[in-house]
Amino acid sequence: MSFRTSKQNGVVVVDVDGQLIVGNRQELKQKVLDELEGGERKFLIDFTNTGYIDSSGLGVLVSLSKKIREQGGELRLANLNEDLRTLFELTKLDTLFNIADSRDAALSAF
Amino acid sequence: MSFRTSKQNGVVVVDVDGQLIVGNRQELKQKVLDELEGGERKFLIDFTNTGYIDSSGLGVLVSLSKKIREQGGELRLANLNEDLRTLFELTKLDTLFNIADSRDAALSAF
Amino acid sequence: MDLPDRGNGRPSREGTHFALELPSDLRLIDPAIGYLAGRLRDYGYEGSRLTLNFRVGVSEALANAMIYGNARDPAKRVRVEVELEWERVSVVVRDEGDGFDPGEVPDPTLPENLEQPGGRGIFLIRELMDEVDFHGCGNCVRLVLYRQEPLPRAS
Amino acid sequence: MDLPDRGNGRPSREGTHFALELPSDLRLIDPAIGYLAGRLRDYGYEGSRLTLNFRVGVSEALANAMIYGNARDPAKRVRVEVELEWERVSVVVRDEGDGFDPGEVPDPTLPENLEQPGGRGIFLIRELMDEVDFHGCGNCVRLVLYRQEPLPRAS
Ligand SMILES: Nc1ncnc2c1ncn2[C@@H]1O[C@H](COP(=O)(O)OP(=O)(O)O)[C@@H](O)[C@H]1O
Ligand SMILES: Nc1ncnc2c1ncn2[C@@H]1O[C@H](COP(=O)(O)OP(=O)(O)O)[C@@H](O)[C@H]1O
Repeated sequence: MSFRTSKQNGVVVVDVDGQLIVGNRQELKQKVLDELEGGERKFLIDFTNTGYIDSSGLGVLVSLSKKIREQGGELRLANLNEDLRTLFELTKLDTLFNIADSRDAALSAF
Repeated sequence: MSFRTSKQNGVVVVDVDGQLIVGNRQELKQKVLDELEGGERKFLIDFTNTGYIDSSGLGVLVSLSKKIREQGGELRLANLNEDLRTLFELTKLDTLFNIADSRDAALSAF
Repeated sequence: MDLPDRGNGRPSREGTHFALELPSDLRLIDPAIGYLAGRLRDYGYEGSRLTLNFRVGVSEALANAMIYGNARDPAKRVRVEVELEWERVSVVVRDEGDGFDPGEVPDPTLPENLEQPGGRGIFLIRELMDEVDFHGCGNCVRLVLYRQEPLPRAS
Repeated sequence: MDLPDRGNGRPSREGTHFALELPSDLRLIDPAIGYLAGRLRDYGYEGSRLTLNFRVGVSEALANAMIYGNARDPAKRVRVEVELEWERVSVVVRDEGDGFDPGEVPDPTLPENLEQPGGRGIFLIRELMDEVDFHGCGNCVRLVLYRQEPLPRAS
Protein backbone atom coordinates (compact mmCIF):
# COMPACT_ATOMS: atom_id res chain seq x y z
CA MET A 1 0.00 0.00 0.00
CA SER A 2 1.33 3.40 -0.90
CA PHE A 3 0.24 6.92 -1.83
CA ARG A 4 1.38 8.82 -4.89
CA THR A 5 0.89 12.56 -5.10
CA SER A 6 0.96 14.65 -8.25
CA LYS A 7 -0.27 18.08 -9.29
CA GLN A 8 -2.69 18.59 -12.17
CA ASN A 9 -4.22 21.96 -13.13
CA GLY A 10 -3.61 23.34 -9.65
CA VAL A 11 -5.16 20.31 -7.97
CA VAL A 12 -3.22 18.00 -5.65
CA VAL A 13 -4.08 14.49 -6.82
CA VAL A 14 -3.44 11.58 -4.48
CA ASP A 15 -3.54 8.01 -5.80
CA VAL A 16 -4.21 5.39 -3.14
CA ASP A 17 -2.55 2.11 -4.13
CA GLY A 18 -3.74 -0.85 -2.07
CA GLN A 19 -5.69 -0.48 1.13
CA LEU A 20 -6.63 2.65 3.02
CA ILE A 21 -6.96 1.24 6.51
CA VAL A 22 -6.06 1.71 10.14
CA GLY A 23 -2.47 0.57 9.54
CA ASN A 24 -1.60 3.28 7.02
CA ARG A 25 -4.21 6.05 7.14
CA GLN A 26 -1.92 8.41 9.11
CA GLU A 27 0.41 8.49 6.14
CA LEU A 28 -2.34 9.77 3.86
CA LYS A 29 -3.49 12.24 6.48
CA GLN A 30 -0.01 13.66 6.97
CA LYS A 31 0.62 13.94 3.25
CA VAL A 32 -2.57 15.92 2.63
CA LEU A 33 -2.17 18.10 5.73
CA ASP A 34 1.38 18.99 4.66
CA GLU A 35 0.09 20.13 1.27
CA LEU A 36 -2.72 22.09 2.95
CA GLU A 37 -0.20 23.78 5.19
CA GLY A 38 1.90 24.54 2.12
CA GLY A 39 -1.01 26.56 0.71
CA GLU A 40 -2.76 23.99 -1.52
CA ARG A 41 -6.57 24.18 -1.48
CA LYS A 42 -7.83 21.78 -4.14
CA PHE A 43 -7.52 18.05 -3.48
CA LEU A 44 -8.58 14.98 -5.39
CA ILE A 45 -8.21 11.46 -4.08
CA ASP A 46 -8.29 8.86 -6.82
CA PHE A 47 -9.29 5.32 -5.80
CA THR A 48 -8.66 3.57 -9.11
CA ASN A 49 -5.99 1.35 -7.57
CA THR A 50 -7.51 1.02 -4.12
CA GLY A 51 -8.34 -2.36 -2.62
CA TYR A 52 -10.54 -1.75 0.36
CA ILE A 53 -11.18 1.01 2.89
CA ASP A 54 -12.06 0.37 6.51
CA SER A 55 -13.82 2.59 9.05
CA SER A 56 -10.54 4.27 10.00
CA GLY A 57 -9.85 5.05 6.37
CA LEU A 58 -13.32 6.56 6.03
CA GLY A 59 -12.64 8.52 9.23
CA VAL A 60 -9.50 10.04 7.79
CA LEU A 61 -11.37 11.10 4.66
CA VAL A 62 -14.08 12.72 6.79
CA SER A 63 -11.61 14.65 8.92
CA LEU A 64 -9.48 15.72 5.95
CA SER A 65 -12.55 16.95 4.13
CA LYS A 66 -13.51 19.03 7.17
CA LYS A 67 -10.01 20.49 7.64
CA ILE A 68 -9.76 21.37 3.96
CA ARG A 69 -13.20 23.04 3.99
CA GLU A 70 -12.20 25.06 7.05
CA GLN A 71 -9.34 26.50 5.00
CA GLY A 72 -11.70 27.39 2.18
CA GLY A 73 -10.56 24.46 0.09
CA GLU A 74 -12.27 21.43 -1.39
CA LEU A 75 -11.75 17.68 -1.40
CA ARG A 76 -13.16 15.52 -4.17
CA LEU A 77 -13.10 11.76 -4.63
CA ALA A 78 -12.96 9.87 -7.91
CA ASN A 79 -13.05 6.37 -9.38
CA LEU A 80 -14.74 4.45 -6.59
CA ASN A 81 -15.36 0.87 -7.63
CA GLU A 82 -18.62 -0.90 -6.83
CA ASP A 83 -17.45 -2.07 -3.39
CA LEU A 84 -16.36 1.42 -2.41
CA ARG A 85 -19.62 2.93 -3.63
CA THR A 86 -21.54 0.44 -1.52
CA LEU A 87 -19.37 1.33 1.48
CA PHE A 88 -20.03 5.05 1.04
CA GLU A 89 -23.74 4.38 0.62
CA LEU A 90 -23.99 2.14 3.69
CA THR A 91 -22.36 4.80 5.82
CA LYS A 92 -24.25 7.61 4.03
CA LEU A 93 -20.89 9.25 3.36
CA ASP A 94 -21.93 9.52 -0.29
CA THR A 95 -24.03 12.47 0.89
CA LEU A 96 -21.03 14.19 2.49
CA PHE A 97 -18.49 13.85 -0.30
CA ASN A 98 -18.29 15.12 -3.79
CA ILE A 99 -17.76 11.89 -5.73
CA ALA A 100 -16.90 11.96 -9.43
CA ASP A 101 -16.99 9.08 -11.90
CA SER A 102 -13.60 9.89 -13.37
CA ARG A 103 -10.52 11.89 -12.63
CA ASP A 104 -11.21 14.23 -15.53
CA ALA A 105 -14.78 14.86 -14.38
CA ALA A 106 -13.50 15.68 -10.91
CA LEU A 107 -10.72 17.94 -12.18
CA SER A 108 -12.89 19.92 -14.56
CA ALA A 109 -15.53 20.54 -11.88
CA PHE A 110 -13.17 22.32 -9.46
CA MET B 1 5.97 -11.64 -5.77
CA SER B 2 5.56 -12.27 -9.45
CA PHE B 3 7.41 -13.33 -12.57
CA ARG B 4 7.53 -11.40 -15.82
CA THR B 5 8.67 -13.09 -19.01
CA SER B 6 9.87 -11.39 -22.15
CA LYS B 7 11.89 -12.35 -25.20
CA GLN B 8 15.08 -10.54 -26.17
CA ASN B 9 17.37 -11.60 -29.05
CA GLY B 10 16.01 -15.12 -28.94
CA VAL B 11 16.49 -15.40 -25.19
CA VAL B 12 13.62 -15.94 -22.76
CA VAL B 13 14.19 -13.40 -19.99
CA VAL B 14 12.43 -13.91 -16.68
CA ASP B 15 12.31 -11.09 -14.14
CA VAL B 16 11.74 -12.24 -10.57
CA ASP B 17 9.91 -9.52 -8.62
CA GLY B 18 9.96 -10.08 -4.86
CA GLN B 19 10.93 -13.36 -3.29
CA LEU B 20 11.81 -16.66 -4.93
CA ILE B 21 10.89 -19.05 -2.15
CA VAL B 22 9.09 -22.23 -1.26
CA GLY B 23 5.69 -20.53 -1.55
CA ASN B 24 6.04 -19.52 -5.21
CA ARG B 25 8.93 -21.39 -6.79
CA GLN B 26 6.60 -23.83 -8.62
CA GLU B 27 5.25 -20.91 -10.60
CA LEU B 28 8.71 -20.03 -11.91
CA LYS B 29 9.48 -23.67 -12.61
CA GLN B 30 6.29 -24.16 -14.60
CA LYS B 31 6.80 -20.98 -16.59
CA VAL B 32 10.30 -21.96 -17.66
CA LEU B 33 9.41 -25.59 -18.36
CA ASP B 34 6.52 -24.48 -20.57
CA GLU B 35 8.89 -22.34 -22.64
CA LEU B 36 11.39 -25.21 -22.80
CA GLU B 37 8.66 -27.51 -24.04
CA GLY B 38 7.68 -24.83 -26.57
CA GLY B 39 11.17 -25.10 -28.10
CA GLU B 40 13.02 -22.27 -26.33
CA ARG B 41 16.62 -23.09 -25.42
CA LYS B 42 18.18 -19.86 -24.09
CA PHE B 43 17.08 -18.59 -20.71
CA LEU B 44 18.11 -15.66 -18.57
CA ILE B 45 16.79 -15.04 -15.06
CA ASP B 46 17.22 -11.45 -13.97
CA PHE B 47 17.29 -10.82 -10.21
CA THR B 48 17.34 -7.01 -10.27
CA ASN B 49 14.02 -6.81 -8.45
CA THR B 50 14.41 -9.89 -6.28
CA GLY B 51 14.20 -9.69 -2.51
CA TYR B 52 15.52 -12.94 -1.16
CA ILE B 53 15.85 -16.55 -2.29
CA ASP B 54 15.55 -19.53 0.05
CA SER B 55 16.87 -23.08 -0.30
CA SER B 56 13.78 -24.13 -2.28
CA GLY B 57 14.30 -21.25 -4.67
CA LEU B 58 17.92 -22.30 -5.14
CA GLY B 59 16.70 -25.86 -5.65
CA VAL B 60 14.40 -24.80 -8.48
CA LEU B 61 17.24 -22.94 -10.19
CA VAL B 62 19.45 -26.02 -9.91
CA SER B 63 16.85 -28.35 -11.36
CA LEU B 64 15.86 -25.94 -14.15
CA SER B 65 19.48 -25.50 -15.12
CA LYS B 66 19.85 -29.27 -15.34
CA LYS B 67 16.66 -29.75 -17.40
CA ILE B 68 17.65 -26.98 -19.79
CA ARG B 69 21.15 -28.40 -20.25
CA GLU B 70 19.66 -31.84 -20.98
CA GLN B 71 17.79 -30.27 -23.90
CA GLY B 72 20.97 -28.67 -25.19
CA GLY B 73 19.99 -25.25 -23.85
CA GLU B 74 21.53 -22.85 -21.39
CA LEU B 75 20.41 -20.94 -18.30
CA ARG B 76 22.17 -17.77 -17.21
CA LEU B 77 21.60 -15.57 -14.18
CA ALA B 78 22.10 -11.82 -13.99
CA ASN B 79 22.03 -8.90 -11.57
CA LEU B 80 22.51 -10.68 -8.25
CA ASN B 81 22.79 -8.16 -5.43
CA GLU B 82 25.34 -8.58 -2.66
CA ASP B 83 23.05 -10.78 -0.53
CA LEU B 84 22.34 -13.11 -3.41
CA ARG B 85 26.00 -13.34 -4.33
CA THR B 86 26.79 -14.29 -0.73
CA LEU B 87 24.04 -16.92 -0.85
CA PHE B 88 25.41 -18.45 -4.04
CA GLU B 89 28.92 -18.41 -2.60
CA LEU B 90 27.89 -20.02 0.70
CA THR B 91 26.20 -22.85 -1.17
CA LYS B 92 28.98 -22.97 -3.80
CA LEU B 93 26.29 -22.62 -6.45
CA ASP B 94 28.33 -19.79 -7.93
CA THR B 95 30.48 -22.59 -9.38
CA LEU B 96 27.47 -24.24 -11.02
CA PHE B 97 25.81 -21.24 -12.64
CA ASN B 98 26.84 -18.82 -15.28
CA ILE B 99 26.33 -15.51 -13.45
CA ALA B 100 26.60 -12.21 -15.32
CA ASP B 101 26.91 -8.73 -13.86
CA SER B 102 24.26 -7.26 -16.12
CA ARG B 103 21.48 -8.30 -18.41
CA ASP B 104 23.37 -7.06 -21.45
CA ALA B 105 26.50 -8.97 -20.50
CA ALA B 106 24.44 -12.12 -20.09
CA LEU B 107 22.55 -11.63 -23.36
CA SER B 108 25.62 -10.91 -25.47
CA ALA B 109 27.45 -13.96 -24.12
CA PHE B 110 24.84 -16.50 -25.30
CA MET C 1 1.21 -22.57 -5.44
CA ASP C 2 2.86 -25.34 -3.61
CA LEU C 3 -0.19 -26.71 -1.83
CA PRO C 4 -1.55 -30.19 -1.46
CA ASP C 5 -3.30 -31.27 -4.59
CA ARG C 6 -7.06 -31.02 -4.49
CA GLY C 7 -7.49 -33.67 -7.17
CA ASN C 8 -9.89 -32.11 -9.64
CA GLY C 9 -8.52 -28.60 -9.19
CA ARG C 10 -11.88 -27.40 -7.87
CA PRO C 11 -12.41 -26.54 -4.24
CA SER C 12 -13.60 -29.53 -2.30
CA ARG C 13 -16.90 -29.14 -0.51
CA GLU C 14 -15.32 -30.46 2.62
CA GLY C 15 -14.88 -27.80 5.28
CA THR C 16 -11.61 -26.76 6.82
CA HIS C 17 -10.57 -24.90 9.90
CA PHE C 18 -7.46 -23.03 10.85
CA ALA C 19 -6.22 -20.41 13.28
CA LEU C 20 -3.87 -17.45 13.37
CA GLU C 21 -2.41 -15.69 16.35
CA LEU C 22 -0.96 -12.24 15.82
CA PRO C 23 0.78 -9.62 17.94
CA SER C 24 -1.28 -6.45 18.29
CA ASP C 25 0.34 -4.54 15.48
CA LEU C 26 -1.94 -2.75 13.04
CA ARG C 27 0.47 -3.37 10.18
CA LEU C 28 -0.46 -7.04 10.35
CA ILE C 29 -4.07 -6.45 9.42
CA ASP C 30 -3.42 -6.03 5.72
CA PRO C 31 -1.36 -9.22 5.27
CA ALA C 32 -3.72 -11.18 7.53
CA ILE C 33 -6.80 -10.12 5.56
CA GLY C 34 -4.91 -10.79 2.33
CA TYR C 35 -4.21 -14.33 3.50
CA LEU C 36 -7.73 -15.02 4.79
CA ALA C 37 -9.37 -13.65 1.65
CA GLY C 38 -7.01 -15.80 -0.43
CA ARG C 39 -8.13 -18.90 1.45
CA LEU C 40 -11.78 -18.03 0.84
CA ARG C 41 -11.07 -17.36 -2.84
CA ASP C 42 -9.38 -20.76 -3.19
CA TYR C 43 -12.54 -22.16 -1.71
CA GLY C 44 -14.72 -20.55 -4.35
CA TYR C 45 -15.88 -17.45 -2.49
CA GLU C 46 -15.98 -14.43 -4.78
CA GLY C 47 -17.48 -11.06 -5.63
CA SER C 48 -18.33 -8.30 -3.21
CA ARG C 49 -19.26 -10.77 -0.46
CA LEU C 50 -15.54 -11.59 -0.39
CA THR C 51 -13.90 -8.30 -1.33
CA LEU C 52 -16.20 -5.97 0.61
CA ASN C 53 -18.22 -7.83 3.25
CA PHE C 54 -15.55 -10.27 4.37
CA ARG C 55 -12.47 -8.07 4.05
CA VAL C 56 -13.91 -4.98 5.69
CA GLY C 57 -15.95 -6.84 8.33
CA VAL C 58 -13.04 -8.94 9.56
CA SER C 59 -10.63 -6.00 9.30
CA GLU C 60 -12.79 -3.99 11.70
CA ALA C 61 -12.88 -6.82 14.20
CA LEU C 62 -9.09 -7.22 14.06
CA ALA C 63 -8.52 -3.48 14.47
CA ASN C 64 -10.85 -3.26 17.47
CA ALA C 65 -9.24 -6.29 19.11
CA MET C 66 -5.77 -4.76 18.72
CA ILE C 67 -6.71 -1.18 19.62
CA TYR C 68 -9.30 -1.58 22.38
CA GLY C 69 -8.99 -5.15 23.60
CA ASN C 70 -5.19 -5.19 23.67
CA ALA C 71 -4.47 -1.47 24.00
CA ARG C 72 -2.02 -1.74 21.06
CA ASP C 73 0.44 -3.72 23.15
CA PRO C 74 2.33 -5.89 20.64
CA ALA C 75 3.09 -8.41 23.38
CA LYS C 76 -0.68 -9.03 23.59
CA ARG C 77 -2.12 -11.27 20.95
CA VAL C 78 -5.17 -11.53 18.79
CA ARG C 79 -6.38 -14.98 17.97
CA VAL C 80 -8.34 -15.64 14.80
CA GLU C 81 -10.17 -18.92 14.35
CA VAL C 82 -11.70 -19.70 11.02
CA GLU C 83 -14.23 -22.39 10.13
CA LEU C 84 -14.45 -22.40 6.38
CA GLU C 85 -17.42 -24.32 5.07
CA TRP C 86 -19.16 -24.57 1.76
CA GLU C 87 -22.15 -22.41 2.66
CA ARG C 88 -20.56 -20.07 5.15
CA VAL C 89 -17.42 -18.98 6.90
CA SER C 90 -17.23 -18.23 10.59
CA VAL C 91 -14.43 -16.12 12.06
CA VAL C 92 -13.86 -15.76 15.79
CA VAL C 93 -11.59 -12.87 16.79
CA ARG C 94 -10.41 -13.00 20.38
CA ASP C 95 -8.31 -10.44 22.23
CA GLU C 96 -6.74 -10.32 25.70
CA GLY C 97 -9.01 -7.53 26.95
CA ASP C 98 -11.96 -7.59 29.33
CA GLY C 99 -14.55 -7.92 26.64
CA PHE C 100 -17.24 -5.31 26.10
CA ASP C 101 -20.91 -4.91 25.42
CA PRO C 102 -21.45 -3.00 22.21
CA GLY C 103 -25.05 -2.37 23.31
CA GLU C 104 -26.45 0.60 21.51
CA VAL C 105 -23.60 2.28 19.70
CA PRO C 106 -24.67 5.61 18.18
CA ASP C 107 -25.85 5.35 14.59
CA PRO C 108 -23.02 6.88 12.52
CA THR C 109 -25.38 7.58 9.63
CA LEU C 110 -27.47 10.11 11.56
CA PRO C 111 -26.88 13.64 10.24
CA GLU C 112 -25.37 14.76 13.56
CA ASN C 113 -22.81 11.91 13.47
CA LEU C 114 -21.95 12.00 9.81
CA GLU C 115 -18.92 14.25 10.27
CA GLN C 116 -17.49 12.27 13.16
CA PRO C 117 -14.17 10.67 12.24
CA GLY C 118 -14.88 7.55 14.35
CA GLY C 119 -17.68 5.27 15.34
CA ARG C 120 -18.25 3.27 12.14
CA GLY C 121 -16.50 0.02 13.04
CA ILE C 122 -19.20 -1.90 14.89
CA PHE C 123 -21.80 -0.45 12.53
CA LEU C 124 -19.93 -1.81 9.50
CA ILE C 125 -19.42 -5.20 11.10
CA ARG C 126 -23.17 -5.45 11.66
CA GLU C 127 -24.02 -4.21 8.18
CA LEU C 128 -21.54 -6.39 6.33
CA MET C 129 -21.73 -9.68 8.21
CA ASP C 130 -24.71 -12.01 8.20
CA GLU C 131 -24.38 -12.97 11.86
CA VAL C 132 -22.53 -11.13 14.60
CA ASP C 133 -22.21 -12.34 18.16
CA PHE C 134 -20.35 -10.16 20.65
CA HIS C 135 -21.59 -12.05 23.66
CA GLY C 136 -21.05 -15.77 23.32
CA CYS C 137 -17.40 -15.76 24.21
CA GLY C 138 -16.53 -12.74 26.35
CA ASN C 139 -13.59 -10.86 24.91
CA CYS C 140 -14.29 -11.98 21.42
CA VAL C 141 -16.58 -11.52 18.50
CA ARG C 142 -17.92 -14.22 16.23
CA LEU C 143 -18.68 -13.23 12.66
CA VAL C 144 -20.49 -15.35 10.13
CA LEU C 145 -20.73 -14.68 6.43
CA TYR C 146 -22.66 -16.81 3.95
CA ARG C 147 -21.25 -17.53 0.53
CA GLN C 148 -24.45 -16.29 -1.06
CA GLU C 149 -26.44 -13.33 0.15
CA PRO C 150 -29.19 -14.68 2.43
CA LEU C 151 -32.81 -13.81 1.69
CA PRO C 152 -33.52 -10.19 2.69
CA ARG C 153 -33.87 -9.84 6.43
CA ALA C 154 -37.24 -8.65 7.66
CA SER C 155 -36.16 -5.39 9.27
CA MET D 1 2.51 4.16 10.85
CA ASP D 2 0.00 4.23 13.58
CA LEU D 3 2.13 2.77 16.35
CA PRO D 4 2.77 3.86 19.90
CA ASP D 5 5.15 6.77 19.99
CA ARG D 6 8.70 5.94 20.92
CA GLY D 7 9.44 9.44 22.19
CA ASN D 8 12.67 10.37 20.49
CA GLY D 9 11.87 8.52 17.28
CA ARG D 10 14.84 6.20 17.78
CA PRO D 11 14.44 2.59 18.76
CA SER D 12 14.50 2.16 22.50
CA ARG D 13 17.16 -0.14 23.87
CA GLU D 14 14.55 -1.93 25.88
CA GLY D 15 13.78 -5.39 24.57
CA THR D 16 10.43 -6.64 23.39
CA HIS D 17 8.87 -10.01 22.80
CA PHE D 18 5.97 -11.18 20.72
CA ALA D 19 4.56 -14.30 19.13
CA LEU D 20 2.82 -15.41 15.96
CA GLU D 21 0.89 -18.55 15.28
CA LEU D 22 0.28 -19.52 11.68
CA PRO D 23 -1.52 -22.29 9.84
CA SER D 24 0.85 -24.48 7.85
CA ASP D 25 0.47 -22.71 4.55
CA LEU D 26 3.62 -21.88 2.63
CA ARG D 27 2.07 -18.70 1.26
CA LEU D 28 2.26 -17.23 4.76
CA ILE D 29 6.03 -17.36 4.89
CA ASP D 30 6.55 -14.26 2.76
CA PRO D 31 4.20 -11.98 4.73
CA ALA D 32 5.43 -13.38 8.05
CA ILE D 33 9.07 -12.74 7.17
CA GLY D 34 8.11 -9.31 5.86
CA TYR D 35 6.51 -8.49 9.18
CA LEU D 36 9.33 -9.89 11.33
CA ALA D 37 12.02 -8.13 9.30
CA GLY D 38 10.03 -4.89 9.60
CA ARG D 39 10.01 -5.22 13.38
CA LEU D 40 13.77 -5.73 13.40
CA ARG D 41 14.27 -2.79 11.06
CA ASP D 42 12.21 -0.55 13.37
CA TYR D 43 14.52 -1.70 16.09
CA GLY D 44 17.61 -0.60 14.20
CA TYR D 45 18.69 -3.89 12.65
CA GLU D 46 19.95 -3.38 9.10
CA GLY D 47 22.18 -4.53 6.29
CA SER D 48 22.76 -8.09 5.16
CA ARG D 49 22.42 -9.44 8.72
CA LEU D 50 18.76 -8.45 8.40
CA THR D 51 18.05 -8.93 4.70
CA LEU D 52 20.06 -12.12 4.17
CA ASN D 53 20.89 -13.85 7.47
CA PHE D 54 17.63 -13.18 9.28
CA ARG D 55 15.19 -13.43 6.39
CA VAL D 56 16.61 -16.58 4.82
CA GLY D 57 17.47 -18.29 8.12
CA VAL D 58 14.01 -17.84 9.63
CA SER D 59 12.31 -18.61 6.31
CA GLU D 60 14.02 -22.01 6.21
CA ALA D 61 12.90 -22.82 9.73
CA LEU D 62 9.29 -21.85 8.93
CA ALA D 63 9.28 -23.89 5.73
CA ASN D 64 10.65 -26.99 7.46
CA ALA D 65 8.16 -26.65 10.31
CA MET D 66 5.25 -26.47 7.84
CA ILE D 67 6.48 -29.11 5.41
CA TYR D 68 8.06 -31.74 7.66
CA GLY D 69 6.82 -31.00 11.17
CA ASN D 70 3.21 -30.38 10.16
CA ALA D 71 3.07 -32.33 6.89
CA ARG D 72 1.56 -29.26 5.17
CA ASP D 73 -1.70 -29.68 7.06
CA PRO D 74 -3.13 -26.14 7.33
CA ALA D 75 -5.05 -27.16 10.44
CA LYS D 76 -1.67 -27.67 12.15
CA ARG D 77 0.06 -24.59 13.37
CA VAL D 78 3.51 -23.15 13.53
CA ARG D 79 4.28 -20.98 16.51
CA VAL D 80 6.96 -18.31 16.28
CA GLU D 81 8.24 -16.66 19.43
CA VAL D 82 10.51 -13.68 19.13
CA GLU D 83 12.69 -12.08 21.79
CA LEU D 84 13.97 -8.89 20.26
CA GLU D 85 16.83 -7.36 22.22
CA TRP D 86 19.38 -4.68 21.52
CA GLU D 87 22.30 -7.03 20.90
CA ARG D 88 20.47 -10.01 19.49
CA VAL D 89 17.21 -11.50 18.39
CA SER D 90 16.09 -15.00 19.25
CA VAL D 91 13.39 -16.79 17.26
CA VAL D 92 11.84 -20.06 18.37
CA VAL D 93 9.91 -21.91 15.66
CA ARG D 94 7.74 -24.73 16.97
CA ASP D 95 5.66 -27.17 14.96
CA GLU D 96 3.22 -29.94 15.87
CA GLY D 97 5.46 -32.75 14.64
CA ASP D 98 7.55 -35.26 16.54
CA GLY D 99 10.72 -33.27 16.42
CA PHE D 100 13.83 -34.53 14.72
CA ASP D 101 17.55 -34.78 15.10
CA PRO D 102 19.30 -33.02 12.26
CA GLY D 103 22.49 -34.90 13.21
CA GLU D 104 24.82 -35.09 10.28
CA VAL D 105 22.97 -33.78 7.25
CA PRO D 106 24.97 -34.27 4.05
CA ASP D 107 27.07 -31.26 3.08
CA PRO D 108 25.26 -29.73 0.08
CA THR D 109 28.43 -27.98 -1.08
CA LEU D 110 30.27 -31.23 -1.85
CA PRO D 111 30.72 -31.72 -5.61
CA GLU D 112 28.53 -34.83 -5.58
CA ASN D 113 25.65 -32.94 -3.91
CA LEU D 114 25.89 -29.67 -5.79
CA GLU D 115 23.29 -30.62 -8.38
CA GLN D 116 20.78 -31.90 -5.84
CA PRO D 117 17.64 -29.77 -5.81
CA GLY D 118 17.17 -30.19 -2.03
CA GLY D 119 19.16 -30.44 1.15
CA ARG D 120 20.28 -26.84 1.67
CA GLY D 121 17.81 -25.74 4.37
CA ILE D 122 19.51 -26.88 7.58
CA PHE D 123 22.86 -26.00 6.06
CA LEU D 124 21.75 -22.41 5.40
CA ILE D 125 20.22 -22.07 8.87
CA ARG D 126 23.56 -23.07 10.38
CA GLU D 127 25.58 -20.84 8.07
CA LEU D 128 23.39 -17.78 8.47
CA MET D 129 22.48 -17.85 12.16
CA ASP D 130 24.89 -17.24 15.02
CA GLU D 131 23.36 -19.87 17.30
CA VAL D 132 21.14 -22.79 16.33
CA ASP D 133 19.61 -25.20 18.81
CA PHE D 134 17.52 -28.07 17.48
CA HIS D 135 17.51 -29.96 20.73
CA GLY D 136 16.45 -27.78 23.63
CA CYS D 137 12.74 -27.92 22.94
CA GLY D 138 11.86 -31.06 21.00
CA ASN D 139 9.77 -30.21 17.96
CA CYS D 140 11.26 -26.78 17.62
CA VAL D 141 14.35 -24.91 16.64
CA ARG D 142 15.81 -21.90 18.40
CA LEU D 143 17.72 -19.44 16.24
CA VAL D 144 19.79 -16.54 17.51
CA LEU D 145 21.19 -13.74 15.42
CA TYR D 146 23.36 -10.94 16.75
CA ARG D 147 22.89 -7.40 15.55
CA GLN D 148 26.59 -7.19 14.71
CA GLU D 149 28.60 -9.99 13.25
CA PRO D 150 30.30 -11.79 16.17
CA LEU D 151 34.08 -12.24 16.16
CA PRO D 152 35.10 -14.91 13.63
CA ARG D 153 34.40 -18.37 14.97
CA ALA D 154 37.42 -20.62 15.36
CA SER D 155 36.54 -23.31 12.85
N1 LIG E 1 -12.49 -5.69 21.13
C1 LIG E 1 -12.95 -4.66 21.88
N2 LIG E 1 -12.62 -4.58 23.20
C2 LIG E 1 -13.06 -3.54 23.94
N3 LIG E 1 -13.82 -2.53 23.47
C3 LIG E 1 -14.16 -2.53 22.17
C4 LIG E 1 -13.76 -3.59 21.30
N4 LIG E 1 -14.25 -3.31 20.06
C5 LIG E 1 -14.93 -2.17 20.16
N5 LIG E 1 -14.88 -1.67 21.42
C6 LIG E 1 -15.56 -0.44 21.90
O1 LIG E 1 -16.60 -0.09 21.01
C7 LIG E 1 -16.46 1.26 20.57
C8 LIG E 1 -17.00 1.44 19.17
O2 LIG E 1 -16.12 0.85 18.24
P1 LIG E 1 -16.23 1.17 16.69
O3 LIG E 1 -17.65 1.14 16.28
O4 LIG E 1 -15.29 0.24 15.98
O5 LIG E 1 -15.78 2.68 16.52
P2 LIG E 1 -14.38 3.37 16.80
O6 LIG E 1 -13.32 2.30 16.82
O7 LIG E 1 -14.21 4.30 15.67
O8 LIG E 1 -14.53 4.05 18.13
C9 LIG E 1 -14.98 1.56 20.70
O9 LIG E 1 -14.75 2.94 20.85
C10 LIG E 1 -14.61 0.76 21.93
O10 LIG E 1 -14.88 1.49 23.10
N1 LIG F 1 10.73 -29.23 11.57
C1 LIG F 1 11.11 -30.43 11.12
N2 LIG F 1 10.47 -31.55 11.55
C2 LIG F 1 10.84 -32.78 11.10
N3 LIG F 1 11.86 -32.99 10.23
C3 LIG F 1 12.55 -31.93 9.77
C4 LIG F 1 12.24 -30.60 10.20
N4 LIG F 1 13.10 -29.75 9.59
C5 LIG F 1 13.91 -30.51 8.83
N5 LIG F 1 13.60 -31.83 8.93
C6 LIG F 1 14.29 -32.95 8.26
O1 LIG F 1 15.60 -32.55 7.88
C7 LIG F 1 15.83 -32.82 6.49
C8 LIG F 1 16.77 -31.77 5.89
O2 LIG F 1 16.13 -30.54 5.76
P1 LIG F 1 16.73 -29.38 4.85
O3 LIG F 1 18.17 -29.26 5.10
O4 LIG F 1 15.89 -28.17 5.08
O5 LIG F 1 16.60 -29.87 3.36
P2 LIG F 1 15.31 -30.22 2.47
O6 LIG F 1 14.14 -29.54 3.10
O7 LIG F 1 15.65 -29.67 1.14
O8 LIG F 1 15.22 -31.72 2.51
C9 LIG F 1 14.45 -32.82 5.87
O9 LIG F 1 14.41 -33.56 4.69
C10 LIG F 1 13.60 -33.41 6.99
O10 LIG F 1 13.64 -34.80 6.94
